[in-house]
Amino acid sequence: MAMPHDHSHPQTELPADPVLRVKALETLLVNKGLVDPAALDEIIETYAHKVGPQNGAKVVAKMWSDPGFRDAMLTDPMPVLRDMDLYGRQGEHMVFVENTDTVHNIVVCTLCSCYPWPLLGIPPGWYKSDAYRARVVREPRAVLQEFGVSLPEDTVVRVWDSTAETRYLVVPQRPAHTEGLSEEDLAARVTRDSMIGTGFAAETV
Amino acid sequence: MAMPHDHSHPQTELPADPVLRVKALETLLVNKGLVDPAALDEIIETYAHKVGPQNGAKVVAKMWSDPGFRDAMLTDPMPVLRDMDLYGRQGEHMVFVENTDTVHNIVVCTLCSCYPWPLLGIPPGWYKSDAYRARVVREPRAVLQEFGVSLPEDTVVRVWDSTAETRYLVVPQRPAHTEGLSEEDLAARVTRDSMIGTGFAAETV
Amino acid sequence: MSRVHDMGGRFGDGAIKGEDDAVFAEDWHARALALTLAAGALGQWNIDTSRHARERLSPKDYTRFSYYEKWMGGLAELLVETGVVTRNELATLTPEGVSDLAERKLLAENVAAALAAGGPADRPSDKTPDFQRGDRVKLRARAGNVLVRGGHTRLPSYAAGAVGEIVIYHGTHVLPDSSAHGLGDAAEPLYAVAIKAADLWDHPENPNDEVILDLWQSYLERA
Amino acid sequence: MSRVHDMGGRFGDGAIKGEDDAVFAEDWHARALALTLAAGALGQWNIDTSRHARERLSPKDYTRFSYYEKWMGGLAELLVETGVVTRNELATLTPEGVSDLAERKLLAENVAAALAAGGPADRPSDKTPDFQRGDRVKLRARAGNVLVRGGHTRLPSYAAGAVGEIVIYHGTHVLPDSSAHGLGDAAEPLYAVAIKAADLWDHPENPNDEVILDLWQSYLERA
Repeated sequence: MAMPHDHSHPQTELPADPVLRVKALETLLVNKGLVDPAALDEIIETYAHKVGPQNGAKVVAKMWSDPGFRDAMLTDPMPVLRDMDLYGRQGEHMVFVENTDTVHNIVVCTLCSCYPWPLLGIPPGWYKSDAYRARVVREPRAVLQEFGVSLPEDTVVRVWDSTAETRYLVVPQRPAHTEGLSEEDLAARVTRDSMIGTGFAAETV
Repeated sequence: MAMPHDHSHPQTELPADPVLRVKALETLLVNKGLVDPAALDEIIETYAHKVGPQNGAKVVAKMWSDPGFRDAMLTDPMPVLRDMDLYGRQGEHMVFVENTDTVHNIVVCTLCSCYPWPLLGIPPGWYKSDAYRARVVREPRAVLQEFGVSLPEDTVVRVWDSTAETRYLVVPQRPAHTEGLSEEDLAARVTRDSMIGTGFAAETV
Repeated sequence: MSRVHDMGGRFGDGAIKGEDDAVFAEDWHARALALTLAAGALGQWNIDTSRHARERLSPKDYTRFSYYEKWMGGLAELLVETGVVTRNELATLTPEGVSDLAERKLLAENVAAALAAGGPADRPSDKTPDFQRGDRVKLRARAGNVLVRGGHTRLPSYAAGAVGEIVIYHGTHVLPDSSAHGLGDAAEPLYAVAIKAADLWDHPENPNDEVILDLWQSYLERA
Repeated sequence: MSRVHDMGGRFGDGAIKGEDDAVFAEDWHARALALTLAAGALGQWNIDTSRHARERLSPKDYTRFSYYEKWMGGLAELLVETGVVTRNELATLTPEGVSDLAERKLLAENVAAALAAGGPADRPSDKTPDFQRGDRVKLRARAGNVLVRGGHTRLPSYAAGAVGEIVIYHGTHVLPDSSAHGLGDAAEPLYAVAIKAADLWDHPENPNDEVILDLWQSYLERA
């Protein structure tokens, strides 16, 4: 009864503690001349501090403020995003989906963890959790309740499962009483969760 | 973000070590007057030493030897099994499926671990394993190879997935050169695995 | 898949461990089995309820637990849900008195009779068989419980939506989808249905090989 | 389900842990992400290969691992399979010399440009779109790879066999089922397909709610 079906997995060779496992792999790859530790620092710096939901918020605020820009983002966003330096890895094919009085959009990747990195950065832990991936396609309203979001029964919930390289970003509804605000002030209302669809834009700052 | 979806599980209250977990549950139930430790000993004694594949082997050997008995077992086995004191829990609805030159049968329970207890006892570990449950319906021939069993391409493999309370027992082919043997000697050729379908009856004892 | 126990056809599980050939590899395995049977004899749940209790373990627990750990997890679940044991008793392992069910305790001298008595699943039913041997049937498209959200069912996902042929009529049997949830036996015709490997898998080992499942009439429609 | 990563619609997972809101809850999470991107920059695999490497973790590992443990598991798999690192090097953590790929090492000064360059998945194709917005389509009955047994696919099981409506045509994109296995880009038309909750689930919260998936033309037939 030998004959393994799948081969045994290389990762089983590595230390059990994940901290040591990462360190071991890094050290090996650095010693083989394949990885520059400074490049790792630079990647981390990029996603820890430079690229994050503030990028998406800027786009959403501009869509709220500028009808021509909004039309462009809804019809052919990639040239504009390139111009704004918001193109890049995991954001090569953006689609903006607008919430309205009758439609609420929410984004997931049930098969892994696809997410629009150039606009939202790296996804939070819960977005990558089994519970979110398993449940939100089947019971989005129950999931939204856990995020404190209640929707009217006659609002249609659209759950976008990111199964290809297309990345979806939710354009939340503009909060009331924000007519006079600058794009910068509006952007402060656009939370990360509102662009995933698990929240609304903030009524107050 | 409270509102648990499924309630948290009572079993999480119990000790992490399974040995202690079983002991803790037993002690609690005994102290509540719900379980008799001597009854547990009796159940274990029954399945450790009294009820096992020797029961099924006796039936198979008789089917090989007695055409009338074979017909009864293939058409309406339960009255006969009751007469033989081979009726009981997890064997209330037996179906005997015969291997032939053109058909090889094999039994699994993909959803849990259903198995004909009165005739085969408690299933071995591998029968209850994820690997057996997941694979044998999709690639029975690869699984059989792991058990050292090769079948001709033109033999049809029938995998019986025990999804109801019906329990299947494979009647292996009678080995060659066993014409003169007594039922008792024949029974010694009938291995447990041959009645699950992951083996043949023994050519020699 | 409805839940993670529904693993037929799954890829990635590796070789079957032939060395795991024992009935009871550890003493506590036997004890866990016996304890489950003795607790079941109190009559507070049926086999469908108890299967569902094990299936409701979280996917993480179901996947990491050894076989009899699942049984213990399911048993703890059932004991608390049926009120046989309170959650506090389970947490403290201190009984709050003798149970009202104590008179139903399975005694050693009754074990042999209890195991021999069995628990047949066939029941009279006013549902008559719609199909007969040789009929082509299509299985329900989704492996889910239509009575109870997230409920128990015995239709494996790998076969959902497939077309097969009735090979045995078993009579009328308790419907687990109902019985597991206290909704009654709801007995109905049960059939063995043979499905060609070519109709189940993208890459069958041999297209003429078959999987045969026992399926209730309400899982089936004429193909 | 083809593999255990394909968990959409699964029951039993419990509440979503709102407290797990961090991008990098631990320093090593960030390091694991960066190491995976830097190793990917060596050009020895593509995004489909790397997704499949994570999916091929055993069900037990996939289920028990935290997110970035899966990434590390997948990375170790890829490094050995592509020969970038030998199994012995991995086991001993001792390099057998500098790699021939060292000249492709991603340098710190090139990180920004590499991330900004992205890796678009649209490709020219001689396959023309068979469907247009508003067309009703039926999804492939099984969520499996028809090219490679046990191979990668992006059709989730929960949607297999369902009927939906084309809502967006995305152009022609790399087919992951081919690309993950070194069989070429095999680009073909890609669509967003909306499926009513009532057509996916036995007990939808609201029958008019929808799930929208991106699906390749070969996953679809006219309904």
